[in-house]
Amino acid sequence: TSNTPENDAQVKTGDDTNANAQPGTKVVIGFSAPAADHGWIAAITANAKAQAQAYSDVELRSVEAGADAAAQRAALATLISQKPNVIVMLPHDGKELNATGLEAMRAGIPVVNLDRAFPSAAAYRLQIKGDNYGMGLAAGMYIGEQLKAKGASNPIIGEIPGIDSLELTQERTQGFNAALAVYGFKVANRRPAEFTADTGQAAATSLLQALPKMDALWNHDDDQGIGVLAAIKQANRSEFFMVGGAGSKAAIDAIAKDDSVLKATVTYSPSMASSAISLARLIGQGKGMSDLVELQVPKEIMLASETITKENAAKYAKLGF
Amino acid sequence: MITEAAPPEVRSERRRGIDESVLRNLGLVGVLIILVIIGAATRPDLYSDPTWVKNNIFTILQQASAIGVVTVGMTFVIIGGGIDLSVGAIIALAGVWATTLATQSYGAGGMIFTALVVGLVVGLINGTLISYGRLVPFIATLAMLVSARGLAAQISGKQTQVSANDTINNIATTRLLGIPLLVWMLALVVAAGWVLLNRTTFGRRTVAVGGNPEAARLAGINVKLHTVLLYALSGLCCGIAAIMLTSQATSAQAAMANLYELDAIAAAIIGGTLLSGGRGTIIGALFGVLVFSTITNLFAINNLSTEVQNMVKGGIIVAAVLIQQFRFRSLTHLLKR
Amino acid sequence: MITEAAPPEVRSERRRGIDESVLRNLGLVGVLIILVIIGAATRPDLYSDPTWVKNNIFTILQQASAIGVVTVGMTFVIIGGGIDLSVGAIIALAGVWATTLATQSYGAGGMIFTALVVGLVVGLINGTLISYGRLVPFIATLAMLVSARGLAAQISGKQTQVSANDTINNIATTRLLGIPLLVWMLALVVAAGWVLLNRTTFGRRTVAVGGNPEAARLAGINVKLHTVLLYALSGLCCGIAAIMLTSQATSAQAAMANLYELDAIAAAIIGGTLLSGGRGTIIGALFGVLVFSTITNLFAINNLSTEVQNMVKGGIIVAAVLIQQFRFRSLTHLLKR
Amino acid sequence: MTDPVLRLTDVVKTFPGVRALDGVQLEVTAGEVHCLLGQNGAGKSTLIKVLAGVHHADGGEITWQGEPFAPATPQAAMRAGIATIYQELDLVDDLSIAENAFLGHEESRFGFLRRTSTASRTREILARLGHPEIPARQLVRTLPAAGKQIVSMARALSHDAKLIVMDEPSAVLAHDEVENLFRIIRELTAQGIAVIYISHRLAEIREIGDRVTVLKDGRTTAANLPARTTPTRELVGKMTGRSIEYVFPPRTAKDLADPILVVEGLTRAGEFADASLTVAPGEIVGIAGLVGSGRSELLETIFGARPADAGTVTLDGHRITGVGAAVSRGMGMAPEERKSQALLLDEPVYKNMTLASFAGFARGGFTAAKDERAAALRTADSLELRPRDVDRPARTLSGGNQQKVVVGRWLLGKTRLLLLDEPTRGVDVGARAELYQVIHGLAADGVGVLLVSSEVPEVLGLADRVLVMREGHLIHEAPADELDEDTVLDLVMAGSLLEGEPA
Ligand SMILES: Nc1ncnc2c1ncn2[C@@H]1O[C@H](COP(=O)(O)OP(=O)(O)OP(=O)(O)O)[C@@H](O)[C@H]1O
Ligand SMILES: Nc1ncnc2c1ncn2[C@@H]1O[C@H](COP(=O)(O)OP(=O)(O)OP(=O)(O)O)[C@@H](O)[C@H]1O
Ligand SMILES: [Mg+2]
Ligand SMILES: [Mg+2]
Repeated sequence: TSNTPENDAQVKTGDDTNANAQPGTKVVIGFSAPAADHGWIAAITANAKAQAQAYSDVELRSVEAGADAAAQRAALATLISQKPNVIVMLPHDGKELNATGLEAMRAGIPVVNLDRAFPSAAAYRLQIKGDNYGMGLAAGMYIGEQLKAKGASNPIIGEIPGIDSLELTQERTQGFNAALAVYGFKVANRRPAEFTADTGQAAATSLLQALPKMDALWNHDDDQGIGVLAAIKQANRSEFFMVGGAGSKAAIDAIAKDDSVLKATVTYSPSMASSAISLARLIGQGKGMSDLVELQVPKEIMLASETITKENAAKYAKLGF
Repeated sequence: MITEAAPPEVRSERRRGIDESVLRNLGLVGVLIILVIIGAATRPDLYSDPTWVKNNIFTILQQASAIGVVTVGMTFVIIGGGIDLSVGAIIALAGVWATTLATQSYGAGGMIFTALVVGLVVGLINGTLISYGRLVPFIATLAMLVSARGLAAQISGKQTQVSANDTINNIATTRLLGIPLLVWMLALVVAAGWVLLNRTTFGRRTVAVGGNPEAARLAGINVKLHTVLLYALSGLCCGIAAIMLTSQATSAQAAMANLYELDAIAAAIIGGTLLSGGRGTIIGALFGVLVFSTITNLFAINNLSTEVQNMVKGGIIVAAVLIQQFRFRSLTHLLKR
Repeated sequence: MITEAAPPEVRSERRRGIDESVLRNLGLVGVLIILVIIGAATRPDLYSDPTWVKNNIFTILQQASAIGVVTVGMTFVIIGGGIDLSVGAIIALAGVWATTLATQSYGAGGMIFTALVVGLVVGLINGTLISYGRLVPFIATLAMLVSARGLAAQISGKQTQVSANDTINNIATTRLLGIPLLVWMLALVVAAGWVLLNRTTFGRRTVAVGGNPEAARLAGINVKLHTVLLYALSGLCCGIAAIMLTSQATSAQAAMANLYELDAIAAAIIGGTLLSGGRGTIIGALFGVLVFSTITNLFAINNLSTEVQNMVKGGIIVAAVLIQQFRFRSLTHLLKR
Repeated sequence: MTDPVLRLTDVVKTFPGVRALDGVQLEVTAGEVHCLLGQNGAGKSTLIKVLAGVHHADGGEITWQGEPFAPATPQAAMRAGIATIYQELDLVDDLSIAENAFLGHEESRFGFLRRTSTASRTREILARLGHPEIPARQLVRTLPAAGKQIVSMARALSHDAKLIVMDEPSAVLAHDEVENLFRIIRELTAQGIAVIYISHRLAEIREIGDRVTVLKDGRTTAANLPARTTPTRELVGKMTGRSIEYVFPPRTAKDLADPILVVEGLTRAGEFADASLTVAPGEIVGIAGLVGSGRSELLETIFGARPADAGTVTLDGHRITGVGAAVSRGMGMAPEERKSQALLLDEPVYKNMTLASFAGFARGGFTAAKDERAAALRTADSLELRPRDVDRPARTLSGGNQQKVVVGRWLLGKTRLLLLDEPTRGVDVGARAELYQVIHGLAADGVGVLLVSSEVPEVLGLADRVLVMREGHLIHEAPADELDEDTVLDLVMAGSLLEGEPA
């Protein structure tokens, strides 16, 4: 998430004991993720490419999908016509690309859906999801616990989500609200940003102005969090603590150093792209996951959202993106 | 005193007058051909397969269909001296409204009716604000953009609404005489737009209202009412586009058709419509849309990364306009000699 | 033959001429006051604290600072008969370029210099394409928008680039005589813009070039060169804004300043600038920007949800323009009697 | 005489700060040509706009065919049978001639145009106007100003009108075209249609007019004078409140120095060819010719506003290749079309006047508005600008006063060679005399003047030397006192572009 030159992707390197790591039949994997000038999406694409590199039997054909669902549909149409063995896609919007998933499956190409679910189960072979609701839940739980420990009775909690019209944002907010409700707390003010640092700064500035005193703040995204933290510094505020989201390297470093209001972040890791490529390879070769009894890869996998704090930051340092 | 034949200059004047718009369009056809040649040169494997080529043409046309319909409406508004920044938002509102569970319960007819009426009504509001509220079109439709997207988000609860109606969803997959239904719809709207602009009093008055509003008023045209109708027409086109897009995505959401306003305005202008009003062609606007969707297609088959795509796209747009101008100027030069 | 004293009408005419733009601005001040009153009425708890109110004013001004600087440049371009859709993209490119590790190694001076030069050069390219390439401004700057954002993404590797330079980052926190540095910068740019437009030959040429380019040309003004300078000016303002934004966000990225073009154009037009060129005021544009950032502030302190915010915002914009027109018309009416 | 079809009593119309009409009386009878005479800004155009439903009178009474009449919209006036040819061309450039003629009352079936019948009806009207050669389906954009004026007339004739109002229809027409216009007017009046005719050319009024009403400062100062017999002195007196002793200042003998402007073999394909001429300091050179003979194009090319295909222009020995060079070397041009080529309509008069010279007033890039305003006021005085207010927007000036602003622009600053294209178009008699004085004054100060005018007497009266242009060629050159009007007309008339070559 920063302009540090070494940008090591999250890759699972094969260990020799795993039979699945041995080269098998060649698999052509088609890959498509939306274009976004966002660290998380950039990391998704980078991870997928790096993981494919790690296998000698995988050829990755990645098609960039422009700015919206329509563009991605067009890109996938050309991809399907090239008949890859498996398609891995992070759809712009699961519902809007459901028809494309169905089309590929009907053409006999197994589809691995990354992150944004298709409503129709026939539209995918495997679904790997981050847990948006769980992410909100984790953030809410952390904040609830901390505030309860401080004995706050009627705390003022702020929230800075990302693009508000996205469903994933809605899910995160729902999870957050559900967790706070457990403690009898609720959000006092919510100012959406757009997943970028400059909008994060603007949203946070507004929020801080609207809440002259605050106890806790959840910012959904560490990338926009750069701006949020800047705004907090500019407003000279420190009476509250903040929880981030996604788990960027910069955020994890800041938590470890413990020199700002940022005390924790809840993960939503782009490492799912690496896993998706590994599993797509197995699907293409007709293999299962070797630790499981089943002969085939399961249909759905949901990553757990983990909470990174000062205590465990060192462990996660390598997973930051 | 008077001879029957027009003096030679006068006739050449006239030939040139007709050639102006035809040449412009020819220029755009040239740009399209160049784009296709680049496609064939970079991906000979794909272009050597005739079935693929045929399908690719349909893909390009289908991609162009919704934005093409919007551009027809936009072209009218711009020729009439206005601008409509709310087209994307109208599509979103119409699409979302048409796919609420309540609307879907009325079936395909109810959904289509809803989309069209929502588009029309929003267009009428735009037009009324501009004509009778005397708001600048830019501001009025910008305000509408913001409001309509907000209302769409409210109605949809910020969720993507899935269309469960097969009739609607099948619009995007049906073919008629081997040609996709969406392409037929585009063709129909373009043809209707052409006739409306060039062969009806409404169209001619549109040119007058945009070209010289004072003259239009002095000639007894109700400029305000006409302006309202222009925005209503644009809204109606958005309603049609909303159905087309909803069918393609089998769903609608508040953020759909994002920035369509920019694409539609750009296509109209590349097609030779004056942003200041009073001049424009429907066929040119169609070519403008096709240039954009062919560029997108070219990028897709060559799998350019988004950032390279964007860097190149700006260059292609500039080149396209320059080619068009070059052809235009040098040819009229030849004709003049 | 000629009487020495001007007839009485003459003087009243002149008074009215001045009142027109002043009244428009007064209208916007009225709108601002109404917005503040609504704020105070809905959140008396906050507004009863003078320190908070002072801070709030600074917050509003700081939020307005970067877009305000961009709007000054945009106002010049529009008055000069053009439009610049690439401002947001120029900010992104300048910001990203200024925060690469290589640039940061030259320190704050190097970063500022880079941002300004990038802005200026992109502006010069815009202007050259438009003046000498004869591209329509809308298309040329739209192409630049796409290309510059693409290049910014390429340079940044689509990553958010953090500024490690404290001098830059401190711009957003420094205060001078109790007033934030960003506000001083905005004030300076607005003042310079006002002088440039109203008191210099450059400003006079701008009005002439936008009002009637043919007349300007026949009066010996180098219209093409002047047009280039206008876009360069806008680019330079974007470079300044890039520094301001980078300092505020302590980082830059390819998607920053998204849709600033729409905001800047809207602010200029609300402030009384004619989209067709030839007329406009810098002070009005500033008020336009302030109206928008005050609306955002009002929404924030009342914790409105995004969708309600948007629905209401469109209405407020329409109401603001209507109020302004109403005041304007009724007051001139009173003056007439 | 029969009962008047139109009667205006005490009509008042105010604009913010101006009483444009301040008690106008007018009566027009069927079948007569009623001329309106008045200085620039007297209120003539305002008056006819009230009749046409464009403006609404603030007071007074209008009766039309015996009924009280107050048209709310232009449409209402047209329906009542009043058609208008406006002073400013009111056409839509991107519509065809036929579409312009029938704009607002198109021939249509279910909203679809009947293009063939529209075109043939337009052709009929054009033929009636003496221009069967103008193609009805051609875009108006391609027509020169004179052609557009003919389309405006065609539009008026396309209505079934009982009164046709013509606001300076002859301003952009050449001699032969005016004859044509008069023929039409006679046809109309023979059918009992009344015509209100506005012109600043007294000769025209004498030829076509029946009765004259004179306006001054928005008031009727004389009504229903016989057009043919009222002495000029009386008409001018009622208009201006003073008498004009002479029109053209007496020519003085000059010893001419070497030419300041030398044009050699200048050519633009399709417009003019091989034009060579010189102008000496202090000399006034006039170019006579018909509309469409290419005089404007020649002037604009000399000025550097159009690139030449061949030939050279030198000013004081320096090649002129562009407007910038021309202006900085002291050349100035007052173009033909004031609205599209010269004026910033929303800007105050003084800024329009100093458009070419504000940089000269400026100090270090900062403009000196006070000096500019003062200089503009001086020019306004010498040209009799009415009202004498340099702060009002140019848009609110009457047509003739706008023309004065355009010419006045080049009286400021250090102009050494002045190109004037139809400088007196729409300017009233009094102001015209002032303008002539000013031009002579300039020449006396050593400024060279190259003048284009469609009014032959003006060229002959004002110039020292006359060039005659026909179809893009300079065909004759002679000192002005060796030519008379008939000779020039004969030279010029050998072929008018608008009419085509004689077979
Ligand atoms: N829209 C307007 N707003 C303000 N003043 C106006 C407007 N139109 C005309 N006037 C003023 O009304 C007066 C009469 O103008 P009008 O155009 O009727 O003169 P005119 O007799 O037609 O002159 P000309 O011979 O120059 O055409 C002038 O003083 C003019 O400045
Ligand atoms: N009836 C016509 N139809 C089409 N083009 C014409 C017509 N008459 C003239 N033109 C074009 O206009 C050009 C010259 O017109 P213009 O009227 O500017 O000449 P001019 O001598 O300056 O006349 P004036 O200044 O009196 O109007 C010619 O090159 C010719 O091509
Ligand atoms: Mg007049
Ligand atoms: Mg001419």
